[in-house]
Amino acid sequence: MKLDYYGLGIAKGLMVTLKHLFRRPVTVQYPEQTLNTSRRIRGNELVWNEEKCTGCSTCAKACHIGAISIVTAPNPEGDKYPVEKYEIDTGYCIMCGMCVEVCPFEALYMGAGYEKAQYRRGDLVQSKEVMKYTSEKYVSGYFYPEFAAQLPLQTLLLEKITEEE
Amino acid sequence: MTRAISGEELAAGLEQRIPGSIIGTSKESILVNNQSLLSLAAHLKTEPGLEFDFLSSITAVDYYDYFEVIYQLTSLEHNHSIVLKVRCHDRENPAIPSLVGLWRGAELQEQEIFDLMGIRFEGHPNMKRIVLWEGFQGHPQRRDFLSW
Amino acid sequence: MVTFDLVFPAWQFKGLPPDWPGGFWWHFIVFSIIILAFVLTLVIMFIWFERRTLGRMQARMGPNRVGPFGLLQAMADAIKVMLKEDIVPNGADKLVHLLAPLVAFVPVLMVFAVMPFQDGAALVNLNIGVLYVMAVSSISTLGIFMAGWGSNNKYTLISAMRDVASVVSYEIPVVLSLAGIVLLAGSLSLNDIVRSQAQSVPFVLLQPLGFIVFFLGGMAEINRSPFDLLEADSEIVAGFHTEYSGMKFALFYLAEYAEALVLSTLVATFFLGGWGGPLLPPWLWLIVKSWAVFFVLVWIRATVPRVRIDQLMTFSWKFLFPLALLNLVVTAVEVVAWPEALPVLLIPVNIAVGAVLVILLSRNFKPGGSQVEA
Amino acid sequence: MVMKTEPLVLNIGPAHPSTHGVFRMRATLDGEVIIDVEPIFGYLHRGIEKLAEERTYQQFIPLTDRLDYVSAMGNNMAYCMAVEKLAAIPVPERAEYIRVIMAELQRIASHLIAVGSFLNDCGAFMTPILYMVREREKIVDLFEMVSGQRLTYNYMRFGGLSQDVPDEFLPALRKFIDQMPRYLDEYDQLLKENEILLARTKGVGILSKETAINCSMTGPMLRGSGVPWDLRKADPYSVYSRFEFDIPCGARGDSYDRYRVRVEEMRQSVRIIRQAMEQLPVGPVRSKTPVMLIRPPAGEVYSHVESPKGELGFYLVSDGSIAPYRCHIRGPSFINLTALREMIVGWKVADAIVIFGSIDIVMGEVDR
Repeated sequence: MKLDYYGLGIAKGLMVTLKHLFRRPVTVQYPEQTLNTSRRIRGNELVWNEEKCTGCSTCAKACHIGAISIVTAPNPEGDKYPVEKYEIDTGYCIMCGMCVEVCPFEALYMGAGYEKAQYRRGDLVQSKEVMKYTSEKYVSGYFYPEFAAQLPLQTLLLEKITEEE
Repeated sequence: MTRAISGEELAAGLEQRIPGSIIGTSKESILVNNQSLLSLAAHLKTEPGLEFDFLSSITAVDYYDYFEVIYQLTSLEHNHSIVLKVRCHDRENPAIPSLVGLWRGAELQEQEIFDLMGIRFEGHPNMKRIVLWEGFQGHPQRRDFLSW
Repeated sequence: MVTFDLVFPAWQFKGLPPDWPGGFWWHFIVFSIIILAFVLTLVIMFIWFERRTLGRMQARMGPNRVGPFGLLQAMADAIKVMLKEDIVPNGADKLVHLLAPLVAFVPVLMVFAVMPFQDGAALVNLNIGVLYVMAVSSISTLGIFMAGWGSNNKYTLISAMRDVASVVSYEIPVVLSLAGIVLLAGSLSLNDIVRSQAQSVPFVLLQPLGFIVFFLGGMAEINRSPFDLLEADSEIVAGFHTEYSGMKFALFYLAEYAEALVLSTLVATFFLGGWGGPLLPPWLWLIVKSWAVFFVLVWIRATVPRVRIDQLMTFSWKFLFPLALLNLVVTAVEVVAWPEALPVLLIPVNIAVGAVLVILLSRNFKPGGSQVEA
Repeated sequence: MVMKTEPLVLNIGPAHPSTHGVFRMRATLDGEVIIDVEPIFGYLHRGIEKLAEERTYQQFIPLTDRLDYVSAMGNNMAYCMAVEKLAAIPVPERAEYIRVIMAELQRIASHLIAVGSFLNDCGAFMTPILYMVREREKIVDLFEMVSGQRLTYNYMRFGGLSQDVPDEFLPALRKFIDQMPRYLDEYDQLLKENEILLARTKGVGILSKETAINCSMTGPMLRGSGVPWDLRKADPYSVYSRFEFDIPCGARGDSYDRYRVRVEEMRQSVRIIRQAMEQLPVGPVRSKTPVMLIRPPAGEVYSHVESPKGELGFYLVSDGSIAPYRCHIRGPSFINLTALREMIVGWKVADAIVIFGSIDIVMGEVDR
């Protein structure tokens, strides 16, 4: 006769939950505490480098949603076309990063910000003034290792919880 | 490694058992006559040495002139596979026999093809739209369906 | 010291002198207020405690935004719930739908009428207290059934049916398990039961089997996990209160936790010595013991999955019911054969008998179920 | 006297806590017993196959993330492999290894969700799923590190990966795979032998071997029924043939077996990752392929991988242009629903939820 099924399995489970009562919770209290995001984060903004952009619209072609609209002057100035309008509708954008990947002149970067929610859909359209690259701008290292090196290391839950055996 | 049986090799044997069933072969597939699809599939499923007991996937492709329905068959026992193709030239009211009786795995996939491609599978127990609603006009997976 | 007695009666209050003008009514009013305050405060504390403890057991924090440690969370929820729209579904039986939360909540409150907070300090010291508790507490089922029926929803109906089935089955083992206590204490009055425990040992040691049956059966009756079939959120959405919102929902929520409070205080009273205990004032002992019982309820809820309706029935009829009967027989034999036996001797005997019976009866357990031929 | 009773038609879904998305079951009940059930879906149909025809090959990669969104890496890999087979694009060795690591991590993440929500469906109040989501969070952190996003990774490209893994990835991964078996043991301790769980799942929703094969079930469903069919062994793709691992199988094909198969698969995945890390070569991660447009030769290809849910296949037809002529996706979740009726009928409502949970579907893949 096998002595089984009299509640030992439940008791084992109860021990696990009891053990967790004395462990630290893993919750992060978001607005007060923030974690460092990945160095390659694809945040919901893009950063556009006016000096480097030649107006070739490769990014617009790579975008499968058609969220990038770009209008350049008809005549080139030197070796580039002056960009008159450069807009990304982040309401449509799915942050796939294809535009950044294909840019042959390294003029478009993902932004590292992720708090870009707006109250109106129209406000989601990022114009070239908003996106313009400055040295202070917090730029993600997606496809740009030199930017990645400047960002802080990502906080990993893996390292945050250290439970001794 | 799953061995892909070459179409020619298989067709040679099949032609003797069910004459006139195969109208074309390629390196990995056999193109089957519409009428003899059921008997040929039953043969493939039960014949010792072949025993294609597992129907991986059914697809339909719209080539404008005809629809092609593609069956990916695998044998779990012998670990080999073959591709079966059937063509359907009628664009207005395309229909081919259903394989639900042999492989029940075909049930939802045939229903989906009917929904998106408009090919009617004769003998299917529940031939109605599956992902789109009843009353939807047209079949969106056809090449001539205008998406917007 | 009359005023002090009136304000904090539970400290020293033993009932006003019978010659006091309108003595009974004063007693009635004072204890009604005490019971209301006791139930409402403790229920709110229990809600907070359950959410915090569950949170910590599940590696998260639980409510911690409103007030210190989230203590005011229940208040905030109450305010939110009161401001919500009261929705009555189309086709609902309006009167039944309206009455259901009240019928579910009021009996739970009524149970406390016989609960002794201290020696003799109860609204009424009924000499049939145990019967009263059992009778009154099962009325809530009616409220739940009314909610299920009156909501005009299939999920609520299934939930109501499940509840009636489970309460009808579990009432029997629960009452039988209390019979052992009554035999040992020689009285049906709750106060006498506590007093006899204060004289010997808590009955959990003398009646381990009765304790198990009462605790598990009680959990099933108040629909705590793992017997929370009637609000099984993964199966029937929210069960009987699917169609309730606003204040009516709040009453159901309150009733649910008040029932948990009833179970904890009853277990504390019947098995853990009630108000008896050294050092601390007696009413605090009652709260501490109830709290400990409630912690076990929360702990179990955090761990186990839910049983199925037929397994719920099987558990009652094939496990708890025979156990309760055997327990009654064993206790009766002990009381008749060795009326003067010392607890020291009876404790190991009873625990051994209990363990053997539990293990033997667990042979009935069969994993899985049977498919019904369609 | 004969009591006249009527069956009750109960709509479970599309907005129901345990239908894992917008799935709907129209169940006919006799009391608590289900006498008929009809699955109804399409609430999340986005026409991904049609969208593929209107996009270039590259532009479709981000959309594959949205198929089975709890295993986006696996979908990326399946699609990229199909295109590589079609256009004969070579993949560097290091990329193959990293792909395998990602796919196996993703398998663990997906199974964690599957097991967690299955146990949640059994009624264990949120505890198992919260523990498992905690582990998944660590995996998602790793994915975020390499790809920059936490759910829709868009990490693989034709001929390799979009970028090499950062330097801090491998130490973190090693730490994770050292921790993981311990946590798996803890989850087993939590519920593996729990009597109530055994009562709820053992022998419930039995799917026989023959039915499983006939209904084209794949993945843990098929293996739970005792058929040791795993494409990683049966038809080794990528570099899977170089690793040593077992195929866990169930005996009876009940819900408990499927749950156990998933847990054991997680252990095997940890094993594979450990071996892959040891063998990981250095070198490029992307072969010379155009970033924007590729034009595969006309032809057709069927390529399948073992995704966490089962056999995920891509059938691509190329006409030599920049966009696929036809892209068919064999979603394992979709086809695993074939035997739903057979498994559920005759069981009670509570069992139906458990059985449904043990199938582990993701609506993004069912409706596509």
